[in-house]
Amino acid sequence: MPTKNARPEFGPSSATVRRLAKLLEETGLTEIEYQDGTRRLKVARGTLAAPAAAAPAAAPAARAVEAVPAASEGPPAGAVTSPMVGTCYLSPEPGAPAFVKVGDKVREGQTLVIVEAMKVMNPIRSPRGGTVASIAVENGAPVEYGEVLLVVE
Amino acid sequence: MPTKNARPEFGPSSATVRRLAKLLEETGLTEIEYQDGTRRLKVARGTLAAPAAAAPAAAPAARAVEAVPAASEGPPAGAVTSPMVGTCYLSPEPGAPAFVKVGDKVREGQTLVIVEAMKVMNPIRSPRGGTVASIAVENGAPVEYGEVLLVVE
Amino acid sequence: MFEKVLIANRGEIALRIHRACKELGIRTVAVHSTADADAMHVRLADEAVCIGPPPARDSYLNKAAIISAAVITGADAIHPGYGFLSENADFARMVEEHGIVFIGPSPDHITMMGDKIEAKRAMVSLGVPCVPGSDGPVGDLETAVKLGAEIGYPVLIKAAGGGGGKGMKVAYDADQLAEAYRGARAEAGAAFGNDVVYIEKYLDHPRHIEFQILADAHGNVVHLGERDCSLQRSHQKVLEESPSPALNADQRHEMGEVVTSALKKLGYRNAGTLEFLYQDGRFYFIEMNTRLQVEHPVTEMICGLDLVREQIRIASGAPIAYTQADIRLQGHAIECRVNAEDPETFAPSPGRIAEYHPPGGLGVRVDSALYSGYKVPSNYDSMVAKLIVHGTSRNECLMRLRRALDEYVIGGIKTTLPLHRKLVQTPEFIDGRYDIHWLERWMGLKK
Amino acid sequence: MFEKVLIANRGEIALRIHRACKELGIRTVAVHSTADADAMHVRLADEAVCIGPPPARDSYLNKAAIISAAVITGADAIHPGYGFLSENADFARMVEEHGIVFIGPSPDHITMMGDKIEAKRAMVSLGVPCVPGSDGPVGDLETAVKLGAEIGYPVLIKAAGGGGGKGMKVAYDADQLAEAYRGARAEAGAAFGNDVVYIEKYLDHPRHIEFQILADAHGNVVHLGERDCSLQRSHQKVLEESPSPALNADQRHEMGEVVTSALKKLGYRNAGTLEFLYQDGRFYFIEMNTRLQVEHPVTEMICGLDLVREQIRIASGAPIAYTQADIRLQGHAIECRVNAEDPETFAPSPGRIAEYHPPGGLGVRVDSALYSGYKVPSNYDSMVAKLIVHGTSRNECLMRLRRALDEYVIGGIKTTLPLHRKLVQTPEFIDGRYDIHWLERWMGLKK
Repeated sequence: MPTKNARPEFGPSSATVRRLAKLLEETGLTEIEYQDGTRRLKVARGTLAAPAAAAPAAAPAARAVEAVPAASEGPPAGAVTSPMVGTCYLSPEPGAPAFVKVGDKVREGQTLVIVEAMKVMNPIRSPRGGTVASIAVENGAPVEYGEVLLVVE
Repeated sequence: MPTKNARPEFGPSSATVRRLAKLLEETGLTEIEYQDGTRRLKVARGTLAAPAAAAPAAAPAARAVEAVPAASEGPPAGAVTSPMVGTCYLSPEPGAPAFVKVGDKVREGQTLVIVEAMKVMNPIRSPRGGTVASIAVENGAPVEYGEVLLVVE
Repeated sequence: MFEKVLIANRGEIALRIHRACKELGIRTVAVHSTADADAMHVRLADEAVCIGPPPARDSYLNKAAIISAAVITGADAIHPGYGFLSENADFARMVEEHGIVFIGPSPDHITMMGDKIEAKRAMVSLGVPCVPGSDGPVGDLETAVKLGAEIGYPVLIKAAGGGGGKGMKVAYDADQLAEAYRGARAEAGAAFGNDVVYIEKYLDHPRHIEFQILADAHGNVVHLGERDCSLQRSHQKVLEESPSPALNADQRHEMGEVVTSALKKLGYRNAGTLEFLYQDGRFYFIEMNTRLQVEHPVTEMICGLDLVREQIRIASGAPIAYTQADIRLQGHAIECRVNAEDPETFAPSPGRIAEYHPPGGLGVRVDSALYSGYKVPSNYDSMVAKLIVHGTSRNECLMRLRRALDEYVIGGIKTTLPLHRKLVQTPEFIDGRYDIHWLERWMGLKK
Repeated sequence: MFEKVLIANRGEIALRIHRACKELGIRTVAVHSTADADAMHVRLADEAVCIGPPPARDSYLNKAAIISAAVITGADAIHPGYGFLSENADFARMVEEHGIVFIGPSPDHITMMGDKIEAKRAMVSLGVPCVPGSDGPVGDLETAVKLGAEIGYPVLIKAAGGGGGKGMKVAYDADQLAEAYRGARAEAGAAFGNDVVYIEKYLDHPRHIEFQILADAHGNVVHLGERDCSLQRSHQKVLEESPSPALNADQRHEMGEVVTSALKKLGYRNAGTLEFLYQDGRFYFIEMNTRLQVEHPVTEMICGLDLVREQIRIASGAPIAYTQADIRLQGHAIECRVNAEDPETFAPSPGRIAEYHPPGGLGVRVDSALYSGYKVPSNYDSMVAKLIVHGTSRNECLMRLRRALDEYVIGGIKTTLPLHRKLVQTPEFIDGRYDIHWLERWMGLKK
């Protein structure tokens, strides 16, 4: 029964919690924290059998480049990840159109993006034929090893 | 029943807590934290299978007087425990027969042993009538607070 | 040297004493209440004796139980730590009567310093500066005026029978004296039915500075510099440092001479601390603590001595093995007291420790009996850890303290770590510009 | 001073460097392999960049990946730690070519000291004593006899083309020389088809003693005393101490002068260590490490300096702010290397840490990136913690070390803590009577 108070019930919606719990399961994550302005929601699941990893929660250290969970948890299906640290470019040169955009059909071996490392331009080629489902990085963004660049399904 | 105070009760609603607790169970989560502005609510449940108390196993320290588990675990039924630190004597004076022996019937208030502390002899009386089922200490042994002296059933 | 020492305390200080004993090759006996059966020092001690139920009066304040435990375990000496029975002259006397050494001063010195009026009288006679005042009732305004000029303004007129701020007036100069004097008498008369008043010097922005001394049974007395403990909330010290940002080497040396000479004349023995208010370049004795203090580690960090070890050595009859000239105070040290409390409301927060990860590395020391899985009992003091940091300069010490506070993880309960993290970023603390009122004002607890 | 430093390493040394940076107000970039995504320094660093998969050649030895990470994060400087790329001149040069400061010596000095023959030649020319020998083939017995008298017995006759102990004979006096010389030549000829032999002084019971130096870009060089690292197993240091129980103040001073003067002439910059064999009152240079060493904390504990801070300051161009006369070596320090290994078989023991409880209190320092729940990866070196203890005397240090070892709890994996607990009880270690062979003999690994 919904509460009838003037002030609405304080607490997250059950549906949202259920949805996030499912996502935890699906992704193998142990925690999801979400904040939007002053609203914040966090769900967590300790490892059920193993002891809850008492990870030192580095007190105030905010990270500019966040460690990518994908690196340790495995990237999503169809993901094309960066084989190196560098800077990712979506087009062959400034001002030129992007190599690919979402919805494009791509062939195996087709260049998707370029990662520049040590002043060398490394074309990142599609490992399979398919459709570009999403592009995860922005033009000129720094990328780390294992970071998801785009998804080809 | 709603509280009738001008100032509303401080604390989350029981219904919300119950709902989130149920959600924890349902989803297998260990924690839900929710914040909206300055209001925050967190519910958590420790690992179900009893947390492995990561107790520092004091490496080589052997103990002469072992901490009595009874103190923290609760003594067995019928146990008569020492109300003080001291030395326990089973008979009124050296060479004399013991106050009681296993199998003796005892009355409530009958002296069972003596605990000497600060040179004062403190008779330990039976809290109930019954039979001496066992004697847990030896004559002249040091005893600590809460240590089981004997069992009267 | 002793074979076996009984530790008549709990928590971090019991562990601290255990460590010093182990490093001297002395066996330890932990005594504990039923609430502390799982405590770290109980686990580490060579022997452990349960002495009573959780309430302190039945366990850690139970003199007979503690002495019985010493007798049945055959301990040579008892270290009382701080708090509990550490300044109880009766206990010290009982311990001695049982042929056991009390690791502390003589019962007579404990008694003397326990009586605040007697302590002040003794210190005045030994040449230690105290808060100047009338030393008795002031019966008329003329005497008040005369005293005002002698003592120096501001002065405080105080009801003899009073308390709680009633019948208390401050005069900032001679012009205000008449009004303050009459006002205090009138208020005192109305509030307590007794209009007798005293006059003493009023300190409106003092620091709390204390001197650590060590004295042996052979007449040797040394001081180990001062500690600045001005950061207080509700008269509880929150953070201590040494040296004080307010003193220079000359002031330290001068006051050090005064206190060592006084304690030499007094025939004092073992560790002790003289607490002063300090304002405008002058010291005013408040009281003497005849025991180890919570904040002793900041002194250890700058002088390199183990104060508990020194206490034990002195109690065993050994002479102090160095002179004042040998003592070198090096660098700067700060201690943060970490309490199991809400950092905003200061409501106690006992409970089970989930994650526990103390900071490490160069110049960082943690004195704490916490461990992951330990349950902080609700029966005792809320201080659960001391983070002590040393650096070659105050700035280096501060930078190190910040990074250590950032590394410290205590999960499962609330602690005052967030308060310390904020405190060490304030300009006033960074500059050392604080008095005993500053912290409460900064926290918004006081105007 | 730098704004942001990239830490090109992992484990405890990455955390060590992070701490020094934070205490200087410098932001940190952690680079890590996928195996180290949960590592302590990755969690604490201001920024973290994954640079490759677990194998070190693809991550921590991947020069391009590390430099790219520095470029994309805008780091001013790179600290290489020890191991990995710390003594790789190519890497140091590449870093500099990208306009980033390499926190270490010049690439040329790294190259010079990386070539053991070149290093020895340089040291001889700079007046540093090396193992005396024939410096070339010895073609006949007469020359051998002459050299034997010059060098002093015992001497070693060694096959030029050899290895593995073949073609190697010791002569303890002139009478044994002829037989040893002929035997070595015969064995060398048979084993390697080449009977050319050398002669050098044979050290049968040397200690490993090394000197720590700091040199800035302005020609200032100081030494911070020595470390005794003679306790080794399979050429791996197990426990280090400073000062060495074998040296006196005059020997320390004299050798300190030799090494500082040599490095001043060499124009060396940043931290460095000269390793010597020491026997019968004489030093023999073995090699120079042009980087921070694992055992640097024992030096820090006795000299009060933060060596990583000094490295960073020097790399930023700042001059060393003190002279040799200002450096005071105080007390005694010991470091135990704790490895994730079976303490009997030394089989690696990676895995998840269950309980983790480091020791605390006065004089105890732990440098470790372990935490409860951390998984020690199987891909890297097995050293997981360093326990460093300081005391005013060697005896105090030893007593403290014992109690700290007894407090240290690392659950879930096997570690070498039990080995250290036994080692610190042996009479030979207590008396400081050990050479580089003693530990293996004591462990029964060697006759």
